[in-house]
Amino acid sequence: MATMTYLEAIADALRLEMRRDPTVFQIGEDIGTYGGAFKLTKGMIDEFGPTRIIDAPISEAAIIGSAIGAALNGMRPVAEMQFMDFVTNGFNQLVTVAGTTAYRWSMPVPIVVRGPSGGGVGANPFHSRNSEAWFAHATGLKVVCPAFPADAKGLMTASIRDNNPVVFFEHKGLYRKIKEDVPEGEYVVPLGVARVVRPGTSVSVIAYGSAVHMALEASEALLREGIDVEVVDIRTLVPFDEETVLESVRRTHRVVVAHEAVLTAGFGGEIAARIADKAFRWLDAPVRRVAAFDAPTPFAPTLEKAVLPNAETIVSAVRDVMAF
Amino acid sequence: MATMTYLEAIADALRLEMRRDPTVFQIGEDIGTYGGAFKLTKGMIDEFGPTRIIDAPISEAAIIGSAIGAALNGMRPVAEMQFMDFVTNGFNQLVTVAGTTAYRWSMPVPIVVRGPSGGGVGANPFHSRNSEAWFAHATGLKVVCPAFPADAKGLMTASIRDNNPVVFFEHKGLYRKIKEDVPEGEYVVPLGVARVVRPGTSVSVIAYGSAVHMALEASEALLREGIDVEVVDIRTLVPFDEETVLESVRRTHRVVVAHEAVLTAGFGGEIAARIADKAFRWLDAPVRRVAAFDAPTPFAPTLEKAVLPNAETIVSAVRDVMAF
Amino acid sequence: MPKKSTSTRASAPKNAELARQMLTYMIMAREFDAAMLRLYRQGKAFGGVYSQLGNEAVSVGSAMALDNKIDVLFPMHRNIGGHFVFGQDIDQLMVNHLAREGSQMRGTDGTGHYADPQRRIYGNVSHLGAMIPVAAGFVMAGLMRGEKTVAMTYIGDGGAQVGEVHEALNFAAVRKLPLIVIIENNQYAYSTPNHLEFACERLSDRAQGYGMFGTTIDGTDVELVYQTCREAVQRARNGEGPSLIETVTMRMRGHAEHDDFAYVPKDILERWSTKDPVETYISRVIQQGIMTESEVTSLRESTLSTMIAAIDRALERPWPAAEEGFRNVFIES
Amino acid sequence: MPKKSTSTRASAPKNAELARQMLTYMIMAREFDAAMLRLYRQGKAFGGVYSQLGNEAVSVGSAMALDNKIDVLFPMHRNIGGHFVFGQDIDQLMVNHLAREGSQMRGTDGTGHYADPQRRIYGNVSHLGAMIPVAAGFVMAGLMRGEKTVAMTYIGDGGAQVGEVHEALNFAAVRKLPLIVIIENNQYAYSTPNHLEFACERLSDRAQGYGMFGTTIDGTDVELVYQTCREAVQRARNGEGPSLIETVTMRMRGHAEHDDFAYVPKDILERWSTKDPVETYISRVIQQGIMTESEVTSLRESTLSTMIAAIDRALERPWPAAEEGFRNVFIES
Ligand SMILES: Cc1ncc(C[n+]2csc(CCOP(=O)(O)OP(=O)(O)O)c2C)c(N)n1
Ligand SMILES: Cc1ncc(C[n+]2csc(CCOP(=O)(O)OP(=O)(O)O)c2C)c(N)n1
Ligand SMILES: [Mg+2]
Ligand SMILES: [Mg+2]
Repeated sequence: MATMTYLEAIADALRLEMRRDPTVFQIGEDIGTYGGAFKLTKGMIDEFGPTRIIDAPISEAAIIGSAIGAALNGMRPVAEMQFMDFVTNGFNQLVTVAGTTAYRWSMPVPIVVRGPSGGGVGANPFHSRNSEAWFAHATGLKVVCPAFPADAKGLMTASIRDNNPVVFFEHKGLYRKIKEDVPEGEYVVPLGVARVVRPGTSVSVIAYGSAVHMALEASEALLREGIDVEVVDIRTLVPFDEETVLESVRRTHRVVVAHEAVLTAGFGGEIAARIADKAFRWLDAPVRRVAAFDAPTPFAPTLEKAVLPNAETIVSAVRDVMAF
Repeated sequence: MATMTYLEAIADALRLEMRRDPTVFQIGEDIGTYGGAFKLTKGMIDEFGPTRIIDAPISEAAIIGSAIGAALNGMRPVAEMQFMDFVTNGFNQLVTVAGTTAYRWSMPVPIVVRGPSGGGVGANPFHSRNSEAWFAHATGLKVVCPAFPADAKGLMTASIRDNNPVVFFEHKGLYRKIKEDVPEGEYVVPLGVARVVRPGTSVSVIAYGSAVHMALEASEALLREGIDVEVVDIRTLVPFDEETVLESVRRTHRVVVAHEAVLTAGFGGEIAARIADKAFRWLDAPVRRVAAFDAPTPFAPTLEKAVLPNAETIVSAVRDVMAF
Repeated sequence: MPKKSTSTRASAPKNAELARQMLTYMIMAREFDAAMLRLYRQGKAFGGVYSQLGNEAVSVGSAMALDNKIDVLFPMHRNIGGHFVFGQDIDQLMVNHLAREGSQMRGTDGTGHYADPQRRIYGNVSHLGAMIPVAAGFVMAGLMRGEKTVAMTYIGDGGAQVGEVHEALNFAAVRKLPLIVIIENNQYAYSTPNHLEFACERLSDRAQGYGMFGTTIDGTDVELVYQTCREAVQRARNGEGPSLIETVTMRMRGHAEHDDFAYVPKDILERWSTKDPVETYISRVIQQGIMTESEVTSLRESTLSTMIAAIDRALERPWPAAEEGFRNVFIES
Repeated sequence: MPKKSTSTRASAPKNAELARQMLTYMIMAREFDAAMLRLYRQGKAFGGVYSQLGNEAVSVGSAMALDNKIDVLFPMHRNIGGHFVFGQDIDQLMVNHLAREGSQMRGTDGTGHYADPQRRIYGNVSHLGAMIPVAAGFVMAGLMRGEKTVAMTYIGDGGAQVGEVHEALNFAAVRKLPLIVIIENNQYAYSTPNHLEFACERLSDRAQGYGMFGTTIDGTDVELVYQTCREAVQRARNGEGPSLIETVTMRMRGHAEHDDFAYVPKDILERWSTKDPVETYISRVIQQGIMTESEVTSLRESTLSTMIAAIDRALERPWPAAEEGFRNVFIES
């Protein structure tokens, strides 16, 4: 075990997989000499050289598209979006090409498209988006949203080894905020397995990414009120571990679904809908969602704090479903 | 009243608004002399000339982007995607620029991006996508999915007059399939108002676009079993008429949500989640969804029929919730 | 002999064999179209029928310039000739095209969109230009492993305006990738004439803006296409980077068969009909004594009946089983 | 006098006035940077601080070439000079930049992203190149109404590789739009040097591929920038379509202030320091007797204190009210 930040854990996974498998390479803007906008790939060009750490032109479609092509020719590329927001410029490559190739050609497209997403750090509307739901709705793409350093490492390893395209959302607010013990060396967390990060008996909070931390913070406050929250971190949106979620709800009978992305048509709707369908008879209260207000993520801290969810909004949602 | 197909009704709205308002113009690929891939704009270039019916290069980002710019300069452009699938090439313009401008600049961006979407007609994975949920999750974009000729006309008129960007999904399978009486002359159906297209007492089916017709067909079959289905056509996803939906569910106590788009993270999840939250105490059965299997829309008719929803899949979902 | 070619490496007898091959493939492409058109007229076609009438010299000449043991083809919707050059079995082609049981795409897609990795053919998607970055990445991977694979791909005079084409060409130039992009300028993009698609004189003028080799050639002359592409392949193989070749032709039918192309002035079609790439090459080959007129006639006839028979066999097959629709959204590893 | 300009319409006294104005705006841009840098070092800046050190001649010279009564500016992140040329009040600028109460963006965004329609300034978004199609559409709308509005916009040597830039340039050329696109080649895109961004000799070589006017000029010479842009404006106004102008400069600081730009070889910075656009223009203006050294010194000093005072006033304002976050996602009509 070694203590690592979320960012270090991701870098560790990348480095280990590149050492282990010569077909793994990375491509992105400023990831070489500069080491990436967040310094996540710092030093990697020294170890792996410019052939395997490729500083690309500002061309997200070419970055993702060339990764797809390289994957069709035996490689396992990892493509960085400098900010996940810019994936909108390579959107067509991901949803039209990457997400349909297995279905059409029965050929693997083992690419990972990764990068910092999310708000709460005073970036601006164009450096804060949480867009995971788009890709969950695209077919043929796996979608990963880790909340902890160890999971980030293990899920990154699994994503690189997966034979399908994976969109890997790193929350930039978590990069340096949390440290934890992370297994050294090879470490795999399989995609599609949720994790109960805090067992509880009163109510389930189903969350992912930054919202898991809001939920944990909320559960401490709620414990003082005698509410024992179970926090389930789904970790991967696609594939979705429905059973762990339903199992939790069947035990607690009450549920709040939380994510940082905007509410409407977010992945929380999917989770809530599955619960309302498949755990209906166990529900003792409405399924409540906590999410961002339907707006771009604003820049000024007063506004950003107002529109994004946080521990308090989860606390009040939980109180609501407990009071029902 | 005049009998019109869905396609004719949309064309009628476009023509009337262009006559009425000189700031309205259209831009798209092959919409001029050729009259569009589906002949929807046929003859318009003769009436309005090539300045207002602009045959654009194959550049979806330039088409949508220039529409945004023209809107900022006082016009009301209507941009056609030859198939809605190709909006992925102009995705960034819609979600990054169009959908955030009002919020940032307090300036109206009155554009309509319209085009044929949906499957069931033996097109292929790249000519059949239902992508409305992406835009519903983007913030700042209105999303319209008409199911009937009269609604298509009235909603198109409202969309053109709206001061916000509207993404208008026309179901290509409906273009020439259905005819109905459509009000002649100016006709507006306000955005954000759902419609009970078939009142019923046993169960609510909440749907939009092609799924409304599946639901109507299903309700005929179900009536023979003594199940009286209420079909609610939400018509616009954003803004969403929550009250009409909840009101229906409060009366019937049972609900099925249906759309042609793939299930996971589709707009059906949003609808189901709102019902599971706000109509929970009225629900007598799980909220079931009917949607496409999570795959690209396949080409061969056997496969396409298998993965897309239809009247029978709605029938069996309704039976399930009735049997609960 | 090619009009504008600069050099030719092939010796005379080898040239004769090459000419015979090229003509054979062009005739295959032409008769494939004829067979599909017949199917369309019988109301039996499913999906769009995109004729390549007028483009045979481009698809055949360019694919012939590759080494199909190491190079790869990323064809477009008017490049069926290249499939033949790369050894596609006609029955398999028809089954894929018509999406019947046994298709490599299992019915998930049809027409020329499929990949046949064993034959080094990587198909298309509908979104124009989307496969050019992919082709670039394919050969980039080859370079990383020290391989000499060259990729040949295509885009139309309309599709060349797509943003991804720009990103891919620039990317290929920066990384000196062995990629050849042919812009098939057949005067129209669906109904849209050149002057509404672009305003430059020649689409190959864009090459300079990427720092790559560019040229515009007559796309009806198969030997010129072949020679120009050979040189591009040579440069690519030598590490001299990508090439952009504009081939000038005329789309002699509608965008697809549902389109009556009334928007094309008749005199333009008449002018171009004298430059039919198959007919002119037949004349040349006969003139040079490589084949006789009756050899050609019987080749055309037998090719057409082969195509029709293959279509009939494909049509006898059922549609793929419905269950296929639920498989392979993800590759299970 | 501009080195490479072909003609000059302004008479001598008018030229002196023009020079004085241009220098004033350049000094404003320079001192704006100095004030923001000071703020950054005090740890009081919020969001990225993007210096335009080295780009003053481009932003001022190009904006000066427009008629700010009818033309529009679509600036980028290193074009603060243009805001001054277009009459932006310094207090308002600071309030917008620092996203305080009273900002035109209500706190929803900061830096130079805002639009000020009254001053005919249309801001930016972060996604590079995304506003070029928008600028094209803006002037297309003007043309439809018979107006003569010209739009001036900018993109970096890195951003020029974005697909949307290609689509917009081609679109503008096809429709002969009065659009001027300046490629600010400041040698780096964040940490990425030119040779990893593109492989052409000059980025203006791309103009020919669109069928538009293109040229590459020294971007440190404000009069040359002005003159080149004047001619482009003239052409645009006359219906001769868009222009692509590459201005060659050096980004004299990091991408933003958090970046120590260690990746830039020191000798390159030294070489370029002799070509500082503000310093060289000051010398020229003094040499020509248009201003005296002490006039310039006091102009710089007073400008800096004006900037600092405006920043201080902006910082005294509270952040915008939280409620603003919930407003205007849609325009209520
Ligand atoms: C990105 C995109 N936009 C629109 C279309 C619809 N479309 C299909 S083919 C076509 C015309 C293509 O013209 P061109 O590129 O010249 O090729 P050609 O068919 O003439 O060979 C269009 C507009 C598409 N397939 N992809
Ligand atoms: C589409 C897109 N991709 C990536 C980024 C991240 N990014 C912001 S500025 C920048 C470098 C820009 O370089 P250049 O275009 O040369 O402009 P400069 O900053 O040098 O003036 C990058 C990569 C972005 N803003 N937009
Ligand atoms: Mg064409
Ligand atoms: Mg730069």
